[in-house]
Amino acid sequence: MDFNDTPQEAAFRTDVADWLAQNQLTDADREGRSALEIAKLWQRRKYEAGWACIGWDTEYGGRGASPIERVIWDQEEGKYNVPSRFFVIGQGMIAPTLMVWAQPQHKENFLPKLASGEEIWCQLFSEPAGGSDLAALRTKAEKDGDDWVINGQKIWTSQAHYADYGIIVTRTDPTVAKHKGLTMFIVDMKAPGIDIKPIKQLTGESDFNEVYFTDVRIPDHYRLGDVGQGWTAALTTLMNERLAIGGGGPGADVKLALEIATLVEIDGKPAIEDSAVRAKIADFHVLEAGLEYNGYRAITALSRGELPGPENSIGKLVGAPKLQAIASFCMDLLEESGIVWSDDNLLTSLAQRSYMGAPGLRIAGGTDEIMTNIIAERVLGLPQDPRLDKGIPFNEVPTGN
Amino acid sequence: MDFNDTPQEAAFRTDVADWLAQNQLTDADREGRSALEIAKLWQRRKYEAGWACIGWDTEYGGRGASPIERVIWDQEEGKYNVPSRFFVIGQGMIAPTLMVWAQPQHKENFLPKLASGEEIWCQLFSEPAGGSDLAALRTKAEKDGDDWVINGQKIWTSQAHYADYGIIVTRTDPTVAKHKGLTMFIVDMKAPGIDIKPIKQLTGESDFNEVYFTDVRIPDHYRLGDVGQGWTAALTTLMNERLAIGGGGPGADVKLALEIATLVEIDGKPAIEDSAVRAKIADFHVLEAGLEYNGYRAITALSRGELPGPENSIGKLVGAPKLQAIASFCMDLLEESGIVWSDDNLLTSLAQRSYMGAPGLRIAGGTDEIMTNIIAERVLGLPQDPRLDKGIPFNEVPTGN
Amino acid sequence: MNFEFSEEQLMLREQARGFLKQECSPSVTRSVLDGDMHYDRGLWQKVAEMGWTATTIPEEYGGLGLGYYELAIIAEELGRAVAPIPFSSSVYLATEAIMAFGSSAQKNKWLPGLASGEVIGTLALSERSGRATAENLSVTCEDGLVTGTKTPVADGMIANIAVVACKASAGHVQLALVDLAQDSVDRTMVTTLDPSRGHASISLAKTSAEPLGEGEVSWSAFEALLDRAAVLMAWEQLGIADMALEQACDYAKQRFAFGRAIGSFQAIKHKLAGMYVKNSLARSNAYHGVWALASGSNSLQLAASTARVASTQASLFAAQENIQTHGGMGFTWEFDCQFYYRRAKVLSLAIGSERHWQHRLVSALQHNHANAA
Amino acid sequence: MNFEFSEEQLMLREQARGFLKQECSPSVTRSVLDGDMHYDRGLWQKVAEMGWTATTIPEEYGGLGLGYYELAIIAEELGRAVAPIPFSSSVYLATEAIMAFGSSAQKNKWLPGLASGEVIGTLALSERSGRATAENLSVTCEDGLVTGTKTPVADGMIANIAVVACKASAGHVQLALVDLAQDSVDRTMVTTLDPSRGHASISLAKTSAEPLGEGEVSWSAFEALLDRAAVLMAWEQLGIADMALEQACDYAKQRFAFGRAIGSFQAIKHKLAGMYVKNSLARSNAYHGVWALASGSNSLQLAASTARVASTQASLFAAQENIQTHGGMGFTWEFDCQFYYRRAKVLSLAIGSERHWQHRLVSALQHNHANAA
Repeated sequence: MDFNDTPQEAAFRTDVADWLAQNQLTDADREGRSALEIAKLWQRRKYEAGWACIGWDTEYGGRGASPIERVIWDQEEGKYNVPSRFFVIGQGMIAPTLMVWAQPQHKENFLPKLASGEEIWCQLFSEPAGGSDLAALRTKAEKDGDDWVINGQKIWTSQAHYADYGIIVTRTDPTVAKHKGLTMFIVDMKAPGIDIKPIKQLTGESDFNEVYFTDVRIPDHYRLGDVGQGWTAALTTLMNERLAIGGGGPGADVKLALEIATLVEIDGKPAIEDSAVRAKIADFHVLEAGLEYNGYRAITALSRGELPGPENSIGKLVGAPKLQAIASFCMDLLEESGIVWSDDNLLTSLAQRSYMGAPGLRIAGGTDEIMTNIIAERVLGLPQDPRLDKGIPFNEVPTGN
Repeated sequence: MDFNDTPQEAAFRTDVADWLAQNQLTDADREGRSALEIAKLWQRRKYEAGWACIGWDTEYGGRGASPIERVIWDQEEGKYNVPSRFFVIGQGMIAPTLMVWAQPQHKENFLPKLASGEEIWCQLFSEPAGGSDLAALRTKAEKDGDDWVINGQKIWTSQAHYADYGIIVTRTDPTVAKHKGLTMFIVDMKAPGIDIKPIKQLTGESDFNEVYFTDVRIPDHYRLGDVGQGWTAALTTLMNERLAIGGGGPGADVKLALEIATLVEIDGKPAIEDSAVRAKIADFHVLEAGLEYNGYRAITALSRGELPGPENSIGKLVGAPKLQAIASFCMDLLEESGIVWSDDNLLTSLAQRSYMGAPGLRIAGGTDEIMTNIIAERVLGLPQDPRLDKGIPFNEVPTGN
Repeated sequence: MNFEFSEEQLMLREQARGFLKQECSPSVTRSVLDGDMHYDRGLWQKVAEMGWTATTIPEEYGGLGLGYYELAIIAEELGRAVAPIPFSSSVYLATEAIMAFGSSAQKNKWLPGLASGEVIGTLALSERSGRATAENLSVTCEDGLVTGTKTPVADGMIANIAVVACKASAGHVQLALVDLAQDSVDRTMVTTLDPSRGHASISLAKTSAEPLGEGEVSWSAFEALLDRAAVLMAWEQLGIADMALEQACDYAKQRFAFGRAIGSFQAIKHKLAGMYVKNSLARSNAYHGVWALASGSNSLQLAASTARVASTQASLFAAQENIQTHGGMGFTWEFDCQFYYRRAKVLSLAIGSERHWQHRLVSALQHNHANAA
Repeated sequence: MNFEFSEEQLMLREQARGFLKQECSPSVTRSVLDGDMHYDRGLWQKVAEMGWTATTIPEEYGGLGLGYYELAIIAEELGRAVAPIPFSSSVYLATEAIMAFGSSAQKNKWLPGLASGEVIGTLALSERSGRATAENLSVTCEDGLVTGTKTPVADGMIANIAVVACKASAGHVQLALVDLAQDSVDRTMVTTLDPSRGHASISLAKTSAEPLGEGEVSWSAFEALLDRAAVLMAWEQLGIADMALEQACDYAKQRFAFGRAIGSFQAIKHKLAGMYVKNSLARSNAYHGVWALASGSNSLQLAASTARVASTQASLFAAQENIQTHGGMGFTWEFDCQFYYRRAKVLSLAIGSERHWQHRLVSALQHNHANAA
């Protein structure tokens, strides 16, 4: 066991650090550019120097780097304030799907543009009728000549309003069992018949969209996998989603709790000296550190050629409720002023943002309950619940409506 | 809302208090008598004065007292150190069952002897194959002339080794659905063919027994309800069990935690001044007080003629885990000496007894999980789990063996 | 012994529930949440016309002279409706403070207006991060002039008067009654987690005020006032907790996944049963709390702290898991789940956090324990 | 970066697990639990023959000179087996104390025996209810004579030597090395929650002892010793947590109710998933703990406290819910569930409660936080 770099790793880290130091974004780069434009500029710069998606094969614009090298890159790049969120879905979840399921010409065409940041992609899976039960989706795809005609509605689609392409799972046969009648396609988001409506979250922000499809035509060569193989293809995406999402980004954490507990007083003494405050912060740290070292163990496993397994569900399952609990705890430390939402007070606003955002994290990409089920069934090997929707035609599955 | 007695209630309380003061057990009474003998002596004394099972009709030896009067009696009798546990099952659970289901001559014969404490009864429901799934019991009852012949095994039977009679649920028809093929009987525990083996619990004590039945004959007039009506009859018992068990008797509670936290020091100050200790004790008190006032609300409902409902499951569901948590907390307060089991130290031994006993309370009379399901389905009206054992013959229900 | 509300009181509950269904549908709360109003004036007037603001005020001051059982029932219903009105500030706090400490002149001057709802009152306590205490109060009161800033003050943008906790020149704590219609009063709106209840930062510069009652108010007397408010707050929080549970149950029964209502999955049904358990323990503790308040029991501190802690925990849990039960839709602006999530958190910090009330609860336990020993 | 045990270390784990399956079946633990032995002498001898007691002792003192990774692996396996032997007392505590503070004479005198298992050592710290601190130690050491009572002392009935925390005449804390084979030593057996590990009350009356090392041992140096033991204790607790989880899973798969394996009910499967989550976070924290111990990292206090708190919480939860998952049978003497329930609680209080380690954890966080600022 060793946290230190091997000589090769150290050398690689130096190369990365040097390049980043010399090529980091300047104020001039940021001047007058939107967040998306800045992100694309940075991605393009990395791409041209061979530092984009370094884990990918060179033919797709990567450099075939090892998992550890990817971690080193992320650690070093993380030291700079560079935007990356725009590419998480495309590069982290969709590209791996294309690599497995797309036709050769599409891999050659799309993957380099995904790596260079030239094109943004979105994922069109969830539907109003299929949330936790993703495979219950109803969006229809019907063959018409060499095309497929898509009708239906998707929901919770991030980036739909500025995406160039998306991958969509559709129902091509409602008369067979739920998981059997699905087919996945690449869809051109600029195609006629696509209508995009933003969803306002309880945070007031709009990170997601509803996407309506009316007679949208998709050429058959955009199909990913065979007809009826859509669920298998979707699992490729979902498995990588679990890796991509992880704990759920920046927010209220032990560090924030410590800072607030050091500033605020309880009975005339710093709150951090209060025994109850200490006990809670300790418990939060146990979760936070446990997740961090879980991550290192996972990376080590990857670097030994093991495939990422369902145990990766833990990151989000523990991370999202932890975010909610720490945020609530931080507000409590502030007493009545904990409810004041002022963006000029970074401490409180970070706590409140996290408090309002955490419920979404506990749901998006698999609810706490779904994640727990995955661990129970796929890690511990416990039996499934009785499946009332198994082995019967999809259009005969009870829907309650 | 009023915690005080009405004039009538006050008068009743005075009568009760006076009688108890004049008739309480003396040292002479206790001298040389076993706990059971003392209990029987006290019960007989109450019976002869008309203070036994005061809620029952006079014909059965009671005095038709109201629910509130019963509470008043329990409060006043509770001020004296009198044994009662021997009669909880017989008077609290079985008598109500006999009142509904037994033939008149058996009510006239058995109920007064239950009230007087002359006869002890036990409940023969649980089986190795039917724990949480009580109705999955397999003990066979086959008609032979005017008798029924019983073969099988019961488990978790309290008092079996000194009970005079019991009520037993048997399977009289394995070819119909699980709940349909059951029949309940009175059984003479002294009858030939009954073999009783005590069960040693992890506490080291033996409060329960296994009871084996080999060709035990029961006359048909001992049948309680019609053939196949056993489950309905059993529900009468179970509904009263929930009332009888409640929070689960004496043990580690907030008072104990307070005493220990006042005696033990943390960092040179009484532990009770430690903020984390206070927070936990507060949370325990919220549960304890909530249960107490739940009880008063239930009694008020009873006194208004409402029937006791499934919400009474809360007592045990909250009480048993609370007992386990407080016991563990008390041991933690004592640090390493919390593990020392010395009967001369009442504080620690009460905590440890509770810690070891609580797991049993969380299981006996319905596990936490069963109680939670009861609340979800019968109080909140949420739908049942899919029932794989529903509507198929019992002998075709999957058993895993 | 009778541990239930009277028939009349239960009828009042039905009436109140029906009234608020009519007059305080979710759209009313939503319009305040979405808009830039600090409260719903129309609803406030109707509530006042119902006499709710006058509930416990003696008839000689234009009140109804009813008891705290009635007020608790109204509090629960206002919680269920997430009503966007300054009821808790004006009734549980300002009115109660004046009734508890005010001179008869002050009562004559202010109680009729508070009873009729024409006067909105509030309590100004918090000054900074952390809890205001007798030691750290920085707002001063000298020769009837109050100076300093209080923030956040619930309903501070719309209140006509404020009971301001401040430090007198002599160093003791004083409750100053401030008429907010003065030039020296500077209010700025404060955005909070729950925009359906306005909050303000109120700065006072030598603002004239009269001491409430005889001037000096012991901190323990002030905390006893908060005990009384805590019981009523607990009932309001209980209303939120029960509504969140009811909505979660309804949704779990009609939303299907994997061919079954999601309410048939134990992951959901046991979550909801857990809510029910917390709520019904909170309710029983709230019963005891209002009994102690109405009967003037000397166990009020324990009863109030217990009810407050129980309702805080129940409402936060129910509001949070109601969103979770609704899944993605529960996280949208369009659904009402957010009302309970926001209001539950804000109420849990008004008049002191869970931590504060846990400590106050244990202090009462220690007191009883010492007396028993 | 490599955050996994080496091939050799993983082989050692397989070997240790196989050995204990063979030599420490549940019946071995049960016989000590049921009988009046304080440990299983035969198992102790075999474990010593395997060289486990010699793991981290330098070769010059008859040890194997292996590292803490190997010792952690052994600790986990001993936890899984609920082994009824004085390993933690003799190895994590006594041996470590002598290696950390002992003079070379003391090392020469005792380490070979500790390595071979012929000498059993223990730490005598606790004196009364509550935690022993530098301030409240009452056992004294004057001119090499120790007087006072220590209780409970794990494995105190069978130990040959004890490292006794006491107060020197000068008032400073001292660790006294006491040969327990002296007439002035009075041991009485102490019954505890876990009879499969003997405990004693040890009274010393002017018992001759030698100060460990240079006499004065700062309390912080002593606590650093406990940090080291805490990492190993955490691995032993982790073994208990994982065995409890495995048994619960096995039972949930084969026990049927309502026509299904009980493991197909989310009430059970989500309970077990919850155990798994706690256990795997504890495992990752234990990895970091042993890395900090083996690499001599200056983050040992934080790493050790975190591993200790995580393993304490995971093992208590798993042991408790394993019984619950087994239902009535889990509550019988005949089933093994009780082993984990008893041992988990006893280990959670050895070398300090969850509370103590939570505080020590936060002290380390504060230290880092202050340095970062």
